[in-house]
Order: sequence, then structure tokens, then C-alpha cells
Amino acid sequence: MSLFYLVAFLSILFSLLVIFTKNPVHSVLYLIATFFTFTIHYILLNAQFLAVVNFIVYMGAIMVLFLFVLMLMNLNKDTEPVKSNLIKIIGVIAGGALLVTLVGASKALQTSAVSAGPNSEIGLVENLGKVLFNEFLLPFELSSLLLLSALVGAILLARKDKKTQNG
Amino acid sequence: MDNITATIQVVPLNHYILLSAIIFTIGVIGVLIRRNAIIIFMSVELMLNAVNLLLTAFSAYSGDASGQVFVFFIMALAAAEVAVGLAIIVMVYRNTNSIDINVLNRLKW
Amino acid sequence: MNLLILLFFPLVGSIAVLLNRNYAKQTALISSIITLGFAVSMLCNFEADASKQFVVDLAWMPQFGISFKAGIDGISMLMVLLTTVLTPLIILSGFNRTFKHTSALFALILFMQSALLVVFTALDAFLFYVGWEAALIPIYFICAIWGGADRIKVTYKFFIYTFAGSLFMLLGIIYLHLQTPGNTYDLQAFYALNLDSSTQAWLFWCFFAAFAVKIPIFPFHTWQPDTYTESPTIGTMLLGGIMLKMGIYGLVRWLIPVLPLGFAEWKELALILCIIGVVYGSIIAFTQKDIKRLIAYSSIAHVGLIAAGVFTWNLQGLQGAMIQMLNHGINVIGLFFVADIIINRLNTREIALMGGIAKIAPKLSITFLIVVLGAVALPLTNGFIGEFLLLNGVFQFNIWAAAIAGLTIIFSAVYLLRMYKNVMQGTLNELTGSFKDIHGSELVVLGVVCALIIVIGVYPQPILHISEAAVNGLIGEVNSKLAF
Amino acid sequence: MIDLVWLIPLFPFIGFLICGLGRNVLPKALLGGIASLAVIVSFAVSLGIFLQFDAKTAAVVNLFDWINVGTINIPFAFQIDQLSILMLLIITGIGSLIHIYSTAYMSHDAGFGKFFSYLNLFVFFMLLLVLGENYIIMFIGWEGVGLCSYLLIGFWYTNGEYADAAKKAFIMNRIGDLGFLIGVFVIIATFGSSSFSAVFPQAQALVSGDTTLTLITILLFIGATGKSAQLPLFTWLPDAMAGPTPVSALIHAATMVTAGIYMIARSNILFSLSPVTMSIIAVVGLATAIIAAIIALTQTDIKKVLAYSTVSQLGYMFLGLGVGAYTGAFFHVLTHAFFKALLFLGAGSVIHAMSNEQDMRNMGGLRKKLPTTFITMLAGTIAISGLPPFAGFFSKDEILAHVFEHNVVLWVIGVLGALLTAFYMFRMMFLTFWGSFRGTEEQKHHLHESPAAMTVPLIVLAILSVVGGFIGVPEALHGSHWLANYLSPIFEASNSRLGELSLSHATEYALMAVSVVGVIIAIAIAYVKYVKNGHVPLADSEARPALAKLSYHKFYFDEFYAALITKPLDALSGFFYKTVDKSGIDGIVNGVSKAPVEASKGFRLLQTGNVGFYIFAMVIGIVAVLAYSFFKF
Amino acid sequence: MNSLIVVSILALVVLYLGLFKAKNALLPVSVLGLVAALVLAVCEWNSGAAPIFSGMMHFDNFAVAFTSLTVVSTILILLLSKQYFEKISENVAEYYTIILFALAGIIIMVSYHNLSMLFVGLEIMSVSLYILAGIKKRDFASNEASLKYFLMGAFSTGFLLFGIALLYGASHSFDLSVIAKYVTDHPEGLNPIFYAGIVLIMVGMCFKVGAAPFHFWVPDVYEGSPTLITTFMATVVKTAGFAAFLRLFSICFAPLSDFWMPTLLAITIITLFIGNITALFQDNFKRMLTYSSVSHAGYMLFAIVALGATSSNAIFVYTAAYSLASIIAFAVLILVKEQTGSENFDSFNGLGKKNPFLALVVTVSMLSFAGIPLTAGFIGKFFMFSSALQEYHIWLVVLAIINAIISIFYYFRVIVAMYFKDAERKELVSNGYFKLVLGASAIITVVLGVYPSLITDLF
Repeated sequence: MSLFYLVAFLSILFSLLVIFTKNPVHSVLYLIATFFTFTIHYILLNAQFLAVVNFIVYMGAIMVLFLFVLMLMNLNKDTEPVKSNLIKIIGVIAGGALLVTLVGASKALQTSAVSAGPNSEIGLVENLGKVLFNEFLLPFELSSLLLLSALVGAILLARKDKKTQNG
Repeated sequence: MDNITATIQVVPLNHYILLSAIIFTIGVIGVLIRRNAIIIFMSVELMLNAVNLLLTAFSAYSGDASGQVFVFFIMALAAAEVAVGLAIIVMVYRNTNSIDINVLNRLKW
Repeated sequence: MNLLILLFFPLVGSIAVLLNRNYAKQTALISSIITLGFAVSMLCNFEADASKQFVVDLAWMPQFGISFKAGIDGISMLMVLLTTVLTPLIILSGFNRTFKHTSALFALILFMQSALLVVFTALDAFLFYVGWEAALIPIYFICAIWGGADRIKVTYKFFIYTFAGSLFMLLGIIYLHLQTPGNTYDLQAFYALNLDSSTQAWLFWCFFAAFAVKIPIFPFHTWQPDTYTESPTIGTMLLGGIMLKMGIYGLVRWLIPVLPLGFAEWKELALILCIIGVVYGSIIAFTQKDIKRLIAYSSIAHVGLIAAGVFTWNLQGLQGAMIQMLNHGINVIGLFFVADIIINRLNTREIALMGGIAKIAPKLSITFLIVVLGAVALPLTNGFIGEFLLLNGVFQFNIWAAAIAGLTIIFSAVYLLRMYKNVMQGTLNELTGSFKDIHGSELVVLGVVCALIIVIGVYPQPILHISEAAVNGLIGEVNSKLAF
Repeated sequence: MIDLVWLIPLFPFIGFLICGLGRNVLPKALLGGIASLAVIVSFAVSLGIFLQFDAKTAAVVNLFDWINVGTINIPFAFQIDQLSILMLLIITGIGSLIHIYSTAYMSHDAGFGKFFSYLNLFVFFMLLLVLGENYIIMFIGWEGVGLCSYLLIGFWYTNGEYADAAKKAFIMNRIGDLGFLIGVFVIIATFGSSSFSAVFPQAQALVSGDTTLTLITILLFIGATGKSAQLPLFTWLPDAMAGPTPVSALIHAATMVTAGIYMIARSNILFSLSPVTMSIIAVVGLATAIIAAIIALTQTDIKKVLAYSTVSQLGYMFLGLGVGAYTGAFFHVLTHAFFKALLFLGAGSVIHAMSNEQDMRNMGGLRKKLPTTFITMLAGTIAISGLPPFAGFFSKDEILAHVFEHNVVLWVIGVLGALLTAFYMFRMMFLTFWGSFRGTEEQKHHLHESPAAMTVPLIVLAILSVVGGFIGVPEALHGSHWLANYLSPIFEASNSRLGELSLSHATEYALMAVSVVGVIIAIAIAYVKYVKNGHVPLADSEARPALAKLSYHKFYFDEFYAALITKPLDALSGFFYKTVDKSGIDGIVNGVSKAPVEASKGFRLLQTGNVGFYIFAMVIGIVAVLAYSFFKF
Repeated sequence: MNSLIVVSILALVVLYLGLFKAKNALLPVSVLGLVAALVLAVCEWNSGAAPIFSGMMHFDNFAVAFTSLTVVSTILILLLSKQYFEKISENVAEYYTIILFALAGIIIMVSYHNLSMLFVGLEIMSVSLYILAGIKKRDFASNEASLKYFLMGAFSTGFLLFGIALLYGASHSFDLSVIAKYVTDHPEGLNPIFYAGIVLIMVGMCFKVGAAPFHFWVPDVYEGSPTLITTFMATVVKTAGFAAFLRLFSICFAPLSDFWMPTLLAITIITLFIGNITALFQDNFKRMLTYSSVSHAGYMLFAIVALGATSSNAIFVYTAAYSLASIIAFAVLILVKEQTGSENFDSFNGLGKKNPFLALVVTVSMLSFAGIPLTAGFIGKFFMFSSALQEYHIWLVVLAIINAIISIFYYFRVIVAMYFKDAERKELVSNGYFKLVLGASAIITVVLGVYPSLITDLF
């Protein structure tokens, strides 16, 4: 139990560091750390497969891509012009207000207790696979469209175009 | 594993909601206070992960796998968005030599 | 099906005009005369004492209770006559003018005629509204394309002002529709409604907004002088001659019988506004320097009286309003046409620059005088019949109201004779020295106008008879509701 | 014969159409002939009816339904009774004479045909006025003659002042007409009809002093003040002299201006039952008579003198009506028609001879050159001055006798007015016909007596002015008063309520003597001043004593009205137009339409182009939405 | 369902065509494929009795209707693309592909019966649009539009997902009917997080349809994107957004309208005013249209605010009318910009004289936007007002009327420019496709305005 709170504390800490660190590369690294804590959360929640996927996809693929782009642009220095403190404060206040209302909306109104007992089996590959390929087959298939379109689009946009365009 | 599960059971669901709300909000604050497009984008990823965590928690507590399946879709989206988003950022950078969002204010009023 | 032919023949004519560009004017005239023929043939088959006739009822949007339902009773018949008689005159008045895009102009006029006829015969609120708005589009383009220098701003205002009013009417119509059992837009169902008085009180203003702007009733009138002045005269004639009657017709047909309690609550205020308009418009007309603007303000005064007659809701007032709608249409067309002839020849609208024209244009001076006399309501001209009945109606309502409204008798003489004197009498000057008397189509138009003025003035009874039964019916309808 | 009454107005109407349409086609002689003939034929028909009609009750001839709306039924119908017959005779009779006169008088005018068409149209409307069976038909004629008056005053419209005078006449008439019209509304509302035959019997049932009746009569009287040029609406009549002189004779002396008296006489029963109105009428009439007479004292334009004299005489008629002397008032209408038409036509003859000179300061000594004119005008002047046995004496005497019985003070003032009348009329005669010629040589060279077409009507009218009074010789002078008897069916009800004249013969003699002596003295003064001393009125530029100045400038009525009504109204017009309409209402309208545009200028700044701001705004929006949802829920 | 498959495959086919440089075949193949999809969709009319694929999708009449509408709009837009894309770059096939992908996402959006489907469809569409907005790679405006759209879109997706997660937490399912059942089974005492979920989903959907205060992306993105893409966004995408919005709310949240309706009402009113008032003071025609698009979103929200039996119909009619009018306006704008290089109102000056046909269709379009009778736009507004009044939102309608009046100002500016302002200009030449699209859209607009029964009694 205390493990949860520890990990939760770390999640929050790292995510705060993500947004408050000035160097973008450091931010990415903190983000990786945050995602790592999330992986632990998934394990704690008995969602092993998800934990693995999270580890691979986020920390393996996505974060590398981020880093890659940052390096590509040579933005590893702290080049970002600082927003004025006022904006930061307002931003934090706004975020805080959002948090308060979100929590107020969900938690403070006394969430009723969870009724169903936990099924320790659901997070396993077998179970997930069954659900994914039975019930959620269609969205699964359609996700391919999403990825394909992103693929085509990313290449389209990122590639240097020979033809000049105007108008 | 059962052991861990049992331990987790002591943690009220509300705490998970609170945690993900906090992370989500941190993501929002990140979007609000940063000007670097990539960092903003990372903050958005933070928000998505908060949702992932929330969904997983709900899924685990209700014993229903569909929540976790949904997380897959979100991850797929995250991947797709990263691909497209970074491509856009690269494209913009190529034209403006900057990824400061404040530079992008030609379209206004 | 006869009515459908009447309603849509102008549309056919409009297309014919577009196809037959080289003879646009002639085609338009022929079309409008044929339409007049239809109207007259309907008049011959018309029984004044019966209720709705020539009813057509076609499914339009049945799931919303909307049907294409139109029919003619005495009131509608008069309005149909007004439209069909005046349109050929208006078209003819454009005969010896040159316009750019002639065919478009005349096609728009005919299109508008069709919309106006729909408005005057509609028995379905939705149809009424559609016709109401459809009439607005062509007149907007007529005024904005062929108008004067300041036309863009002015027509903008005109369009938005009137459109604003009618949207509130739409609100009212939909609201009423939702109150009807079986959710229909049928006029009779609207009549059968029994809403409580507070609902009717606010609904009254929804409708009143639309009608008051169109008429226009003080203080909703400020679009009118500018628009009348800046529009091409052919547009002004359509506006002042026919279109504003839509508002009065709306009061009679749609506002008061549908919302009798609302009417009962607000009629004093409405009447006061109308009468203020009479005096106010007249007084402003006194010192106008622009001939069209003067006529425009005089029109505010005259229609204010008509509207006042309607709000008295007694037989005399209403019958006066009915016949005066026709009369005002005729007179205003005459006045504007004379103004147009003069403006066209002198290239100015300044009254001060005119003078002495009577000397060298006797035909114009006589016809102009007759039109002026009609407008000042001299007995044995049409204007008198209307104003007599209207004032009598107002008198029955309140003697002081009648006395104040009656000032129009004096005031109209003041400003119109002042105008006549300054334009036609006195000595010729350099500008007016080479004035040519009217001839050809101008003479025909003014001749017909003068003939109508005198014929209606001398023998109005047939026209009064057309609408009497229908007016009586409406009065009975409202009074029976008010009695409870 | 009575059924043919519609022929009476028809002929002038046909004449109007022929002259109007053929004004440029037909020769002048034919036009004049047709126009005159039309009226003469009407006169003949009227005469026939006069001779035939002897019923005690009115005959009604229905032509067609004019307006029929619910309870308001207005037939186009004519009524024949003693009153209308006498009016018919005057209108067509004098009308005929004036038409004949005009053929010569207007012979050189370019608008000859137009003139006759207007004149015929006037006769037509005037006939409608007197023939009308109800107030509405009367009103048609009432307004119609106003129109003709407008047309004829503005006959020479190229002169802007004339056109203005015409307009003024029409508008002032209209002010009265509104009163009339509302009065008719009240009548319809009260009695349910506007027909004389329906209204009067019902009215008789009402008590004297009934409020509604008072209201009706006051409103009708307002109508009469407009048409008959009484205070405060009299100023148009002098200006109306802008029209050709025959018009002044016919319309502005003999017929149209008496319409008000005719109307009140017609409605006598209503008035008899409203003592308050009667008093008002008497006072207004007398005041008009005196003020107009005072103004006439100093006028130099021969037609203006006559015009004010007309106003003054009309005032007498109203005075008579006001004291209940209906017969007397109507009697005066008749005699006044004779001698005032005569005077105007005579003045026209003078003007004609003087090559359109109207200023008496440029006349003098015309007695020899224009003998016929002089003699006939002298007859008219004596008649109007009220010397027996000329026509004016009897009618004026009858009125004054009634006034005396009614109120002595009024009588004194009335007699004073009569003396003034005698004075200014003889002043006019002396200035014009006595002394030496003061005009230009050219004018003198052209001086000539008018042609027969002009002198014959003068002679006829002169004879009537001399003997016309004998139709109403009072009992005191051993007469039978034919007129009173003839009209008795009309005034029966009123007379029975108001009572007959109850003065003793001795008193009557005394009254007559006072006025006759006074008149002679007045004439003597005038003679001394203008013939003996050869006084000529001052030129316009010279200063006058205060009272004379006041009189010469017509008590500044026109200026007064201009300052009190015209100018404020015009100023109000400008105020309404510029301030209320353009800046006020339209300003609000434009302001309302400007508001979104102004708002737009601000709103668009929200769209800063900064993503950070957009997201910030979104977050604020989300917070707001969440907060709103949950606080509200 | 079949049309979804056809569109997906079509996208791949087009991609391959691009690979084989069969440029001239792109348009015909796409259009034919879309026509086939349209036919297939229409064939499924009245056949979708129950959800399919384990309750993932429900191809009911609603779905059929909106699928058809979006497919038709897409066909019209593609017909305009003939020369347009070629001017931008050589990768025309990819553009078609991505548009077709977006359309596939849209078909999913209008037929989903599970929140995961909604999510997937929405994201397919969004990701495609992020790309499409940026296809003018060298154009700053296009770059900016793309990046802004992307950042804000991703951000708003987070809220949508959070909302979905909360709904799931309360109801334990993503299936719409299960959620609906959950709502009806707990008449009082729903899990509070469910309410929070509704609000957040509402926020997410409002962002997608461009309702204030989540509309900020709309003007900038619409303006910056290539005009043809803007057309697609303003018509097809907006239609889909509203269809999805309405579908979710009418199936699941209708019983809870007391909770979310006031909020949405406020959003509607703000949207109306922001859109309309800001549009007033624009000199750029395109930007004006973007703001007007915001305000139209406000009108369309009426149907959801006043959720009832006629809502689907109302949205359908409104979006159809709005799409047609937008296609005309943007299409002519493309032509005008090609000639004058400017998108300002001034560049329309004198069009009425030189190109009466173009001026006429633009007039029809503007009248339709403004909601003048005898155009489809009026019928749309009429339905919206009707449904709002049915729920007694009188003040809402009054405010909407005020907005309709304000909108006249800017819609008529174009008409004024075209007809009443003269300018030296040459005649615009447009190819046959343009004429076809413009003519067809204008005629349909008028026909629907005169006889709306053709589409008003679908549901």
C-alpha cells in the first residue's frame, strides 16, 4: 500500500520536473522517469501486459522520437524564451483551479465504493487478447487506418519537397 | 501477484482518481506555461498517460478488461500523434527556425 | 387550381423576361396585365359574402404541419387587386427610362409580385412568412442595384431593419405553431388558439415588430425616408405602393385575430404610436427640401392613419383601412411617378430649384394636381373615402385621437400644396425652362392613376362591398374572444 | 320637376368638362357661351323648381349609395326645400351674371377656357353643397368649393404670391373643415345618421344646452369660421383677392363665403338648442365685423376694401345667427350677395378700365368716364351702408333689431360697425369716383366704360340691390316679410323655441332712426374728409399714427399667425427632422447597429493568434464550465 | 458499414495509384469510389436494426443519412480539387488518400455505438486534418494552422479522454447502450464522476465543433489552411462533429439534460455572439467565413440544447444547408484568390458584372447562410428555432435572432461588393468541375429551400 503512495509521489514529482525544467532534453528524461513510474502503477494494478506495452511504446519508441527531434533541431540548450512569471502564475492558478474543480467534481462528491471485486486475471495477455480480438476487433482494425494515415502524413510533411509552392 | 493485488486493494479507487487528476493537471499546467512546442506536446502526453492510468485503475477495480483495451487505442493514438506532431514541428522549424509557439501569431484577429 | 396560376404566373413571367432580354419591358408588362386579367376573372367569380374562396391546400412539409394553403376572402381580394393593378402601372412607369440590366430589374419586379400575392393569400403561417421574406429579397436588389448614390448603406439598413422585425415574427409564428393542437401552421388553428393574456401580450410584440417596421409605424420608421429617397422610383413605388401594405394586412389578418388579448392589452399604445406617426410625419414633411423625401414622410403620416384605423378594430376603421390601402397605393405611385418624371428631367431632387413647371407642362400639372388632391383627401377623390372612414373609426375609439389624427387633413394640405406650389407654380427658371410635358407611357400611367383616384372617390361602394363581409367576420371573431 | 334636380349641378359639370377638355381647342366665344349657358340653364331649372315647390317638408332625391359601411350609410342624395331653393337661385342667378360678365372681363386672358371650367366646377360644387341631403354631401361641396377657390385664387399661379394666397385659403379652409368633419362624426355617433331628415327631428327631442349638442355646434361653427372667414380664420379672404375679380365677386362675396351661414341656418335647430354656442357665434361675429371694418378704414386697394367689407358683413350675418335671427341672417346673405357682387363687379370694371390698377390712390374722378359703373356702384354702396329703402337696410336692420333685444351692448357695437361700414364704403367711392384723376397719363388715355357684357350684369345687380330688400319688409314698416314666411318651415322649430321678435314698433323705429342718422353722419364725415379736403391716403412708406398703422397692417394678424403657428411649426419640423428623427431615433437605430461593430473591434482582439492564450482561455472555459455545472447542479 | 469499407479500400487504392503515377486517374477513381460508397450507404437505409460488431457500430438511418451527406460533400469538394492540389505539390495522391482516411474516420464518427469507436474515428479524422492543414509546407500560414490545430487538438483530446475514462469508471462500459442503461437504471444517485465525465466529454466535443470558448483554433486554422481543406473542415468535419456530438448525447445523456443543458445553453449563446460579432469587423472574406462558421456552430448547438425527437433532423438539415453554402463560398473564393491574389472582400468587387453566374451562386450561398427563406439555410434555422422553442428556450431564440440580424451585415458585404462596387477586373475562368459543383450546390440549396420535405422527414 505504501508502495503506491511512494510511486504516486514519484509520478507527481517527475511530472512536475517535466514541466518546470528549462532544458528540453532534461524534460524528456524526466518524462521517461514519469512513464516508468506509470509502468510500476500498471504492475501494481495487475495490468502486466499493459505495463510491458507502456514500457516499450512510450519509453522505447515515443521518447526516443522526442529526443531524436530535439537533437535534430539542436535544442538541447535552454533556448526557450521564458514566459513571464505572471503567465506562469496564472497558468498554475488556472491549472490548480482545474484540479480543484475536477477533483471536486469527481471525488469530493463521495465516490461510491467499487462494487465488483477485482479480477486478477484480466490484465493478462490471454484475457486482453480475447477482449481485443472479439469485442474490440473493429476499432482495433480501424486503428490501422489511424496509424496508416499518420504514417503517410508524417512522411508527407517531414519530407523535403523539391517543388516550390506558393499561393 | 495475488499478494500485490491484495495490497493494492487497500488503496481506495479515489486515490487513483486523485493521482491521475493531479498528473493530468500538471500536464495542463505544462501546456499553459511553456512556449516550446515540443515540451507542450510532452505535457499533452502526460495528460494522456494520466488518462491511461485512470482507465487501468477503473478496469482493475471493476474487473472489466475493456478499459485496458482502450488504453491500447490511446497508445496507438499517442504513437500516431507523435509521428504527425513531430513531423509538423519539424516542418515548422524548417520554415521558421523556431519552435516557440509565440512566433506563430501571423494568423490573428 | 385557379389561385395557383395567379400566384405563380408572375414567376413564369419573370423567367420569360429573363429569356426575352430584348423585350424585357414589354414582356413584363404583358405578364403583369395577364396576371391582372386572372385577378379580374377571379373577382368576377368572387362572392363577397362567402368566406374563403379558391382555396388551394397542398402538402408541403406535412410532418411539421406545414402546407401550401392559400385562399381568398374579401380582404385578400382587395390586396390581390392592389397588387395586380399597381404592378402593370409600375412596370409601365419604367417604360421610357433606361436601366442597366433591364431584364433583371423587371424579372425581379415580377418575382416580387408573386411573393406579394403569396403573402396576401396565404392561409398558412409558414407560407405567409416565406412569402413575406421572399418579397424582401427582390426589393433589396432593386433598391441596391438601381438606387442612388447612397444606396448601399441605406438598403443595408432597410434590409436589416425589416429582416429583424420579421425574424421576431418568425419566433412568434413558431411559438404559436407549437401551441396548436396537432402542431400545425394553419391560420384557422391559430385563430382557434386560446392563449392566456400574458403570453399574448409578449407575442403581440413579436408580430408587431415585423409589421410596424414594414408599415412603418413611429418610431420604427427611420429606414423609410432614406430608402424611399435613395431607391430607384420604380422600387419606391413597389415599396410604398404595395409592400408596406403587407404590414397592415398582417395586422388585420395575423396579429389581431390571432392575439386578441394581446391586442386588447396594447391597442392604446399602438394606436398612440400610429397617431404620433401621423402628426410627426406630417410635421417633418413641412420643411423637406427633397421631393422624394417629402413624399416619403407624407407616406409615414398616411399609413400611420391607416394603421390607427386598424387598431380601432371597428368596422369603419377597418373598412377605411382596407380601401385606404388601395388608395394609398394608387396615390403614392402617382406622387412618386410625378416626382420621378420631374427628377429625371431636372436631374435634381431639390424642390427649391424647381418652379413654374405648370406653365409649360399643363398635362403634368393637371394630373399632378389630381394626385395631390387625392393625397390630401379631397371629397370625390379616393383619399377622402378612406380618410373619412378611418377618422370615423378613430373617432369611435376616442374623440381626441380623432382630432389629433385629423390634423393630417390640414397638414397634408400644407405640405403637399407647398410642394405643388414650389414645384409647379411660380416662375420658370433656367433649370425648368426647357421642361417637356409628359407624353406616351407617362401619360398613360398618370391617366390611369387619376382615373382610379376619381372613380374610387365618386363610387367607392363596390370596393367597400368586396371586403365588408370578411372584415365583419374578423371583427366578430375577435370580439367573441374578447367577450370572454 | 323636382326629380330633375340632379340636372342643376349636372349642367355646370358638363360645362366644366367641355371647357376643361376643350380649353385649347374651342374658340373663346364658344367656351364662354357654353359655360354661361350651363349656369343659365341651371338657373332656369332652379327657377322652375322654385315656382313649383310649395311643400312644407323637404323633398329628397336619392341618386345612389355612396358609402355604406355598417351603420354608416351615406346616400348620394339631394334635398329640396325653401332654403336650398333660395340658395340655388342665388348661386345660379348671380353665377349666370358673373359668367356673362367674365366673358368680357377675361377675354384677353390666356387661360380663358381654364377660367370658365374652374368657374363651372365651382358652381357645381356650390350646388352640391346646398343640395346635399346630408352633412357628408354638404361636405363634398364644402371642400369642393374650397378647391375651386384655391384654383381660382391661384389662377395666375406664375405669380408666387398669388399661389401662396391660394394655398393659404385652402389650408385655412381645411382647418375649419376638420372641425366640420369631426362635428359630423359626433353627429353620426349621436344620431346614427348624417341625413338632415334624420338628425333634426331627433335633435328636437333633446334638451336645450345638451353637452353633445354644444360640442357638435361648436365644431360645426369652427367649420363655418373657416369657410366664411370669421375670426380667427379670416385672413385668407383678403388675400384671396389675388384671383380674378369675377371670382372675388362670385366666390368670395356672394356664394362660397356664405356657405357657413347656410350651414348654420340649415342646422338651426341644433344651434338653437345650444345657447353657449349661440353666444360664441354672436361674439365672434360681432368681433369679426368690427375688426374687419376697422381694417377696411385704411385700406388703399379697392378690392381689399371690399374684401374686408365682406368679412365684416359676414360677421354681421353670424351676429344675426348668434342672436337667433336666422331669417335676418339669411336675408342679409341674399341682399349681401346682390350688392357685394355688384360692388366687386363694379370694382372689376374700374380695374379693367384702369388697366389692372387696383390702388385707389391712383384713381379719382372716374365718375365721368365710367358713368354706368359709377351709378351702379353707388347703388351698391348705399345698399351696403344701410340707407333705406335699399336692400341692405332691411336685412341689417332686422339683424340689429334682434341684437338689440338680445343684448344692448352688442347692439351698440353693431351699430358702430355699421357706421364704420358706411364710412369706408363712401371713402372708397369718393376716392375712386370723385376728385381728380391721380393715375398715369397712359391709364388716363385708356379710360373707357366697359362693354355691355360687363355693364348689363352691373345694372341687373344694381336693380336687385335697390329693390331686393322688399322681399323682407318688416311688419313695423307695414310689410309682410315674404321671406320670413317663405322660410318658416325651415326655422319653425327654432323660432318656436327662441320666440319671435317682441320689440314694440316704436322701439324698432327708434333703432332704425339711430342707425340711419348715424350712417348719414358717417357719410358726411367721409365726404368732408375725402371730397372737401381732398385727402388721399398716405403712401406705404410714410409713417402713420399708431391706430391707423394697426389698421393699415390688418392688426398684424398675418404676422401674428406666422410668429405663432407657421414659424414654430416649421421650426418644429426642422427640430423633428434633424434632432428627433436623424439624431434621436435614427441615432439610436444607428447606435444599435454600431454597437456590434464596436464590439467586434474588441472581440476580434481576443483572437490574439497566440496558442498559449488560446489554451489558457480554453482552460478557463473548462474551469468555468465545470464550476458552473457543479455549483448549479 | 459497406461504405466504410469502400472508403478505406479506396484510400489505399488511391495511394497505390499515386505510387504508379496515375495522376489523371486519381480524381475519377476517387469520385467513382465515393459514389459507390454513397450508393452502398443509401442501400443500407432502414436495414440497421441493431448494432453490429459486438455493439461497436450501429449503421442506423442516422448514420446512413450523415454518411451520405458527408460523402456527397466530399465528392463536391474533390471535384474542385482538380487543379488545386497540383499547384501545391506533386503528392496529390497522398492528399486524396488522407482526405479519404479522414472521411473513413468521419463515417465511423457518425455510426459509432461504442466510445472506443468514437475515439478512434475522431482521431483518424483529426490526425488526417492536422496533416491536411499543413500541406502547403512552405506557407507560413499553413504551417501555423497545422501546428496550432495539432497542439490544441491534442490538448482537447486529453479532456475528451479524461471524460471517457470517468464515464467508464462510473458505468464500467464503453458501449452506448450500456451507458444509457446505466443512466436510466439510476434515476437518482448516479456516480458523481459520471457527471464530471459528461462535462469533460462535452468540452471535448465542443472543441471539435468549434464552440466558444473552445473555438479559438477555428479562425486561425481555417484561415491558414489551404482553402480547399478549409472547405472540407467547414463542411464535412463540422457535420461529423455535430453528428457524433448529437449521437452521444441523444443516446446516452438525454435523461440528464437538466444537468448539462444549462451549461451547453451558455456555451451556445457565447458561441453565437463571439462568432457573429467578431465576423463583423473582418476585411478578409475567408476569415469572415471562419467566424461565421463559429456562429453557425452556435445555431447547430440548438439541436443538442433542445434535445428532442426532431434534433437529428434539424442537425441534418442545417448541416446540409450549411455545407452546400460553404462549398459555394469557398469554391468561389478559390477562384477569386487565384485571380486577384487576395481574399479580401474587395477582391469580389465587380464580380456581378463580369461573372454573373459566380455572383449569383455566391448570392444564393450568402442568403442561405443568412437564413433567408427559399434557401436551405432558412429551413435549417427554422428547424433550429422550432426545436429550441419546443423546449421553451424563448430567450435563446431571441438572442439567436439578434445574431441572425447581425450576420446580415457581413454576409451582405459580399453581395454589396459583387454587385454594387465596381472594379477593373477580367472575367474569371473556371473549369467545368467548378461550374458543375457551384451550379449543383446552388440549385440544391434553392430546391431544399423551396421543397425541404425532400430531406426533412428522414428520421
